[in-house]
Amino acid sequence: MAENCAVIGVGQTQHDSKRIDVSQVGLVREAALRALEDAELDWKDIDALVIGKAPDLFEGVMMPELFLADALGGAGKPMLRVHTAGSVGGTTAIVAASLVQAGVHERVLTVAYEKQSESNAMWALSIQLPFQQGVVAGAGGYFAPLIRAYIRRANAPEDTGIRVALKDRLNALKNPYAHLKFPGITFEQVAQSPMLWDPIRYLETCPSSDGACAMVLGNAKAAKRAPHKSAWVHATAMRTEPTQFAGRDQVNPRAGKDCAKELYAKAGITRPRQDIDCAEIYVPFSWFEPMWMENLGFAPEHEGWKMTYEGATALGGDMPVNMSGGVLSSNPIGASGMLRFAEAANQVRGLAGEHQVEGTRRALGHAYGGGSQYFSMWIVGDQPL
Amino acid sequence: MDQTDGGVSFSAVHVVEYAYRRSVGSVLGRFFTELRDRKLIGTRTRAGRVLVPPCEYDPETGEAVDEFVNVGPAGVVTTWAWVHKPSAKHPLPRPFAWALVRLDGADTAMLHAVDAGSESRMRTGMRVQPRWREKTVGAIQDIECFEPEAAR
Amino acid sequence: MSDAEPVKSIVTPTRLAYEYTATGTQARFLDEISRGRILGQRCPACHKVYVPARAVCPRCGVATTEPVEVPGRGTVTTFCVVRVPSENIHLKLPFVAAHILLDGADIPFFGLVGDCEASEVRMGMRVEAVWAPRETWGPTLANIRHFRPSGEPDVAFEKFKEHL
Amino acid sequence: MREVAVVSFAQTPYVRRERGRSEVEMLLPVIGQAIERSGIPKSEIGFTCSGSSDYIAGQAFAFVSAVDALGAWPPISESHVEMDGAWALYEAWVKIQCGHADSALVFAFGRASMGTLPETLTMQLDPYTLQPLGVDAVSLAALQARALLDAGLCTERDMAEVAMRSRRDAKRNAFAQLKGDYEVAKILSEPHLISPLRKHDCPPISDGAAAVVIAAGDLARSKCRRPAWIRGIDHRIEPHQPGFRDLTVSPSTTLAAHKAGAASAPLDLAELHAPFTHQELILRRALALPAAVRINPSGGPLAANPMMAAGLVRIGEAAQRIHDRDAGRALAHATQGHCLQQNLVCVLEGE
Repeated sequence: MAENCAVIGVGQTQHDSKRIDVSQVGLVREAALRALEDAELDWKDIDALVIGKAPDLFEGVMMPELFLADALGGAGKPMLRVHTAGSVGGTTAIVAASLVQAGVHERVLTVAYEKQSESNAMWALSIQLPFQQGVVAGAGGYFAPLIRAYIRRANAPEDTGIRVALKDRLNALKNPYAHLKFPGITFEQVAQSPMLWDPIRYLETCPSSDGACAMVLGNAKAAKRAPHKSAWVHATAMRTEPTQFAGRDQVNPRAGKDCAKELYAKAGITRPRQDIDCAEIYVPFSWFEPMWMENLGFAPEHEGWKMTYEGATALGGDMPVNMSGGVLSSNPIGASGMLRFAEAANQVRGLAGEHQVEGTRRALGHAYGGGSQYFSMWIVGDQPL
Repeated sequence: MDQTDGGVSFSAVHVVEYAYRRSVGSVLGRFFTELRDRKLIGTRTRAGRVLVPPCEYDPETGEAVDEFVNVGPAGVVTTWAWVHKPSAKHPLPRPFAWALVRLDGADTAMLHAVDAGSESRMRTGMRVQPRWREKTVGAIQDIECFEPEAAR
Repeated sequence: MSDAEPVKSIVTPTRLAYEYTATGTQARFLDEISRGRILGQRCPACHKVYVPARAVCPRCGVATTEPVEVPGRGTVTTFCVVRVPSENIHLKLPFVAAHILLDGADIPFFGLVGDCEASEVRMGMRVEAVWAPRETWGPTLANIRHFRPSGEPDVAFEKFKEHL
Repeated sequence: MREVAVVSFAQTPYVRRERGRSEVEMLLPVIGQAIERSGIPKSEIGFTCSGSSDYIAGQAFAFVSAVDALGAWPPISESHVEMDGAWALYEAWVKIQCGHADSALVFAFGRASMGTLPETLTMQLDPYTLQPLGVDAVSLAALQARALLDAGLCTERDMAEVAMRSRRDAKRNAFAQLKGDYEVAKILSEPHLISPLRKHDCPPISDGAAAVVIAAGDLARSKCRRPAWIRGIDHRIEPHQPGFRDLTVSPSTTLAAHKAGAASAPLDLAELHAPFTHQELILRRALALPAAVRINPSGGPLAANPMMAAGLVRIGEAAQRIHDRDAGRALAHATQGHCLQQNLVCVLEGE
C-alpha cells in the first residue's frame, strides 16, 4: 500500500536571536525557497503544504498558517498545520511524509518555523493560569529537576553535561546556519558559565532563536527526477503519554522507548548503535544527550553518559550525535524538530557539508516535546528500504 | 466565589497581554515607510496585478514580487459593513463602516475603516480618500480611516 | 521625513481577557485550601492519590472519585536551584523549586523550599509546609508560602525513586 | 486507496457557557462514547488525532492537557492539528491510507466562551495590515454578505430563511444550542447587528466537544452495521487577504468537492459548515447542490458552533444519518479562517 517517500530538497534559514531583517513571511520563504532550489523545483510543482510551529502565542497570531499559506505558494492547494509542542517540527515532517506514502500527493512542501523575537519565549511559556500550579521558570525550571534525578540514578559524573555542551558547540562552528557560535570554546568556559537552573549552566542551555526549516518530500517518481541524491524515509513513529501521572518516569519516558522500538522494527534495525550511522536528536539542555542515548536504546540504562565520556557521540566517534550543533546551538522551537529530521536527511544525502559523517547510510532524526511526553522520530537511508 | 448546587465555584479573569514587535521585511517595510510619508504604494506581480497592501509574493503563485507602484491615495469601496456599536478595539469610537477599498491604480482592495457619519452615506462604488493621522509612525494606522472623497 | 530610517518593524499591543472558572474538583481543592487543608483525589482504577486533586486520572483516563486529605509534610524527591531572573518571577534569587511527595500522595507536588540555604536542600530531605498567616488565606495555592526542612531524618532514595 | 469509514460519532450538548467542567472533563464522556459505539477496544485503536486552538483557551499548549482524557497508557501514536477537527480526521485518514493504522480516534474541542470570540478571531488575521486595525470576525463576514447582496446573488430574505430553517431543524437535535420557530418577516424586522448582518445571521458562541472513530475495510464492516464510507476527502485554501479574493464565490470548496468526487452520484444531504447565513448560500452554489439535497438537518453551525469542532461535527452528523439509514450519500463540509478561506469536503456513503 504505502509508497516510498524521499527527501528531495532541504532548506533552512540563518538562525539568529532576532531576524529583524525579515517578516514571518520572509522567514518561511527563505527556508522554503532554499528547499525548492535544492530540489530544482518551483512553487507550482508542489501539491500540498504542511506547516508546523509551536504555540501561536509566540508570534501573537492565531493559526498563522492561514496568512502564510499563499506566501508559500499554497493558493488552491491543501494545507495542514501541525502543533505537537516541541516535537512539532518532527511530527510535521512525518505528516508530510504520510501524504506521499499514502499516495495522496507526489510532492509535498513542509515548513516549520518560529519567530520567537516577536515576543519573549520565557513569557509565553510561564504565563500563570488561574487555579493551577505555576511553571516557575520556563523550560529550564521544568527540566532541571529531571536532570538532577538522572544524575542521581545513573550516578553520572557531574561534568557529563559540560562535555556534551562543549562537543555540540564545537560542532556548531562547522554549521554555517547555526545561531550560537563560540570560536575556540573550552571546557573551562562551559564549566564556569553561570548556573541558571542548577544543575543546568548557561552554556549547557539552548538559545531562543528565529528560524525556519523546509523540506520537499516526494515519491519515487519525484525522487528519480531530483537533481541531488535523495534521503529515503525508512520508518517514522510517534508516541504520546500524559504529562503527569502517579509513578510516571519522566527521566526515561516509556513513550520515547516505545517510539524507538516501533521505529527500529519498521526500519529493520536490530542493533541501533551498529545499524545507525549517526543521530541528530533533540537536546535542549546538554544532559538530555545521555538521557536520550538510554531512551533510544543506544546505551544500557544508566550508561548513556559513558558514550559522551568515551567520545562515541563526537564527530569521529562510533555514534556521532548532533553533528549540526543541535538544539543547543539553534532553537527556533517550532522548527527545531524539523531541523533534526533535515540534518539526518542531509547526512544520508552526503550534503551535510563540514559536519558530514563520511559514509552515512542510515541516520536517525528525533524530536520531543511537552513534559518529555511527545516523541517523533524517523530513520532515513541512502537507498529505499 | 459563589455558591451553586451546594458546591463552591471560583472565577478569575486571565489576561493574555503582550506588545508584539514585528519585523516587517523589505516590502512591507517600504509600504510602512511610505505611509509615514502619507503615500500609498503597491507591488506589481509578474502577471501585472497590482497588490495593495503590497506583498513580497504573488498570492496566486508564490512567485517573488519586488516591483513597486504608486497607488491612490483615493479609491473605490468594493464592499462595506456598518458597525452600529463600535467595540473598544475598533479604530473609531463612533458608528463607522469597515470597507474594502480598491485604491486607484490597484487591482486588489485593502481593508480599512470609513468615517461616513451615517450608514445612509455609504454605498458600494463610492469614492473615498484617506484621512491621515497628525503624527505618522509607519504603520497601517497612519491612515486614521478613509472618508468620502471631497467633491471635486 | 523621507530621510528618516526606513521602517523595519511595527509594535502591536494585544490584550485578550479570558474568564476562567474553576471546575468542580478544582473548586473543592481551592475551597479546602482556603481552610488550610490539602485535598487529593484517588483514582478508582489504579488507586493512586493525586495532589492537588484532579478530576481525571491521566494514566487510566477515568474520573477520580474519592477525596483524600493529605498533610503538608513530605519528602523532596528532586529539585533545581533557580538562579535566573524572569519576567514572571518575583522571588529573591536563588530559590529552590522542588518536587515534594506529600505523605499519602502518589505524585509529587510542586513547591518552593525556604528557611535554609539552597545548598542544604537534597533529594530525600523531609519538609513541611509553611502557611501564610491564617487571616490572609484565600482559595489559592499561595496559602502555602513554601516548604521548610522539618528536621526528620532523610528518606532513602530507594523509597521515592518512583516519584521523581 | 483503502476503504475507510466513519464508524461512530459522539458529541456534547452545546452550551453558551460550560462552567463546571474543564476541557478534559468535557472530552472524557465523549471520547468514551465514541470508542464504545465503535466497538473497537481502546487498546486496539491505532492512531489518535485532535484539533483545537491555543487562542480559544488563552494558553500555550492548551491541547496537551486533553491527552489526560485519553488514558494514554501505554503511550499512544498521537498527533494534533491547530485546526478544526475535520482536518484532524483528514490526517487520521491519511495515516490509515499509509497502512500505519487500521483505525483512529479523532476529537476536537473548544470553550470559546472563556474569551470574547470575535476579538479572539482578530488574532487570526495578517498581523501587519489587518490585525492592528482590530477588525473582528463578524465585521469581515458582513463585508462578504454585502458583496453577495450587491452582486444580486442573494437577498436578506434568503439569509433569514437559512436562519429560520436551521433553528427549526435544530429542534430535532438534542445537542443543538439555538433552536425554535422563527418567522422570516420577524427576523427581517429586527435591526442589523453589523449591517447587513442581523443577529440571526450569526452563529451562537458554543462550548463543546466531539469525537469520531474511523476504521478501514473489514474492521469497519465487522464493527458497524452500516459504516459511513469516506468516498472522497479533500481540502483547499485561498489567499488570506479578504480584498485579494472574490468574496462571493468559494473556488476552494468547488475544487475540494471536485477532488472528493462529490458530483459522481446524487447526494441526499449536505452538512455545511457555514457559520453565517450568507455563507451557506455561497457554499450551495460552490457545490452546485440541487434543491432536493437536504441542508444541515442537524441545524448546522447556526444552531451550535463549537469553534475547532464544528467542522468535525458536520462529518459526524452526516455519518450518523448514514448509520441510521436516514441517508445513502452525504456531503460534509468544514471551513476555517475568515470568509471561508479554507474548505474541506468529505463525501460519505452507505452500502
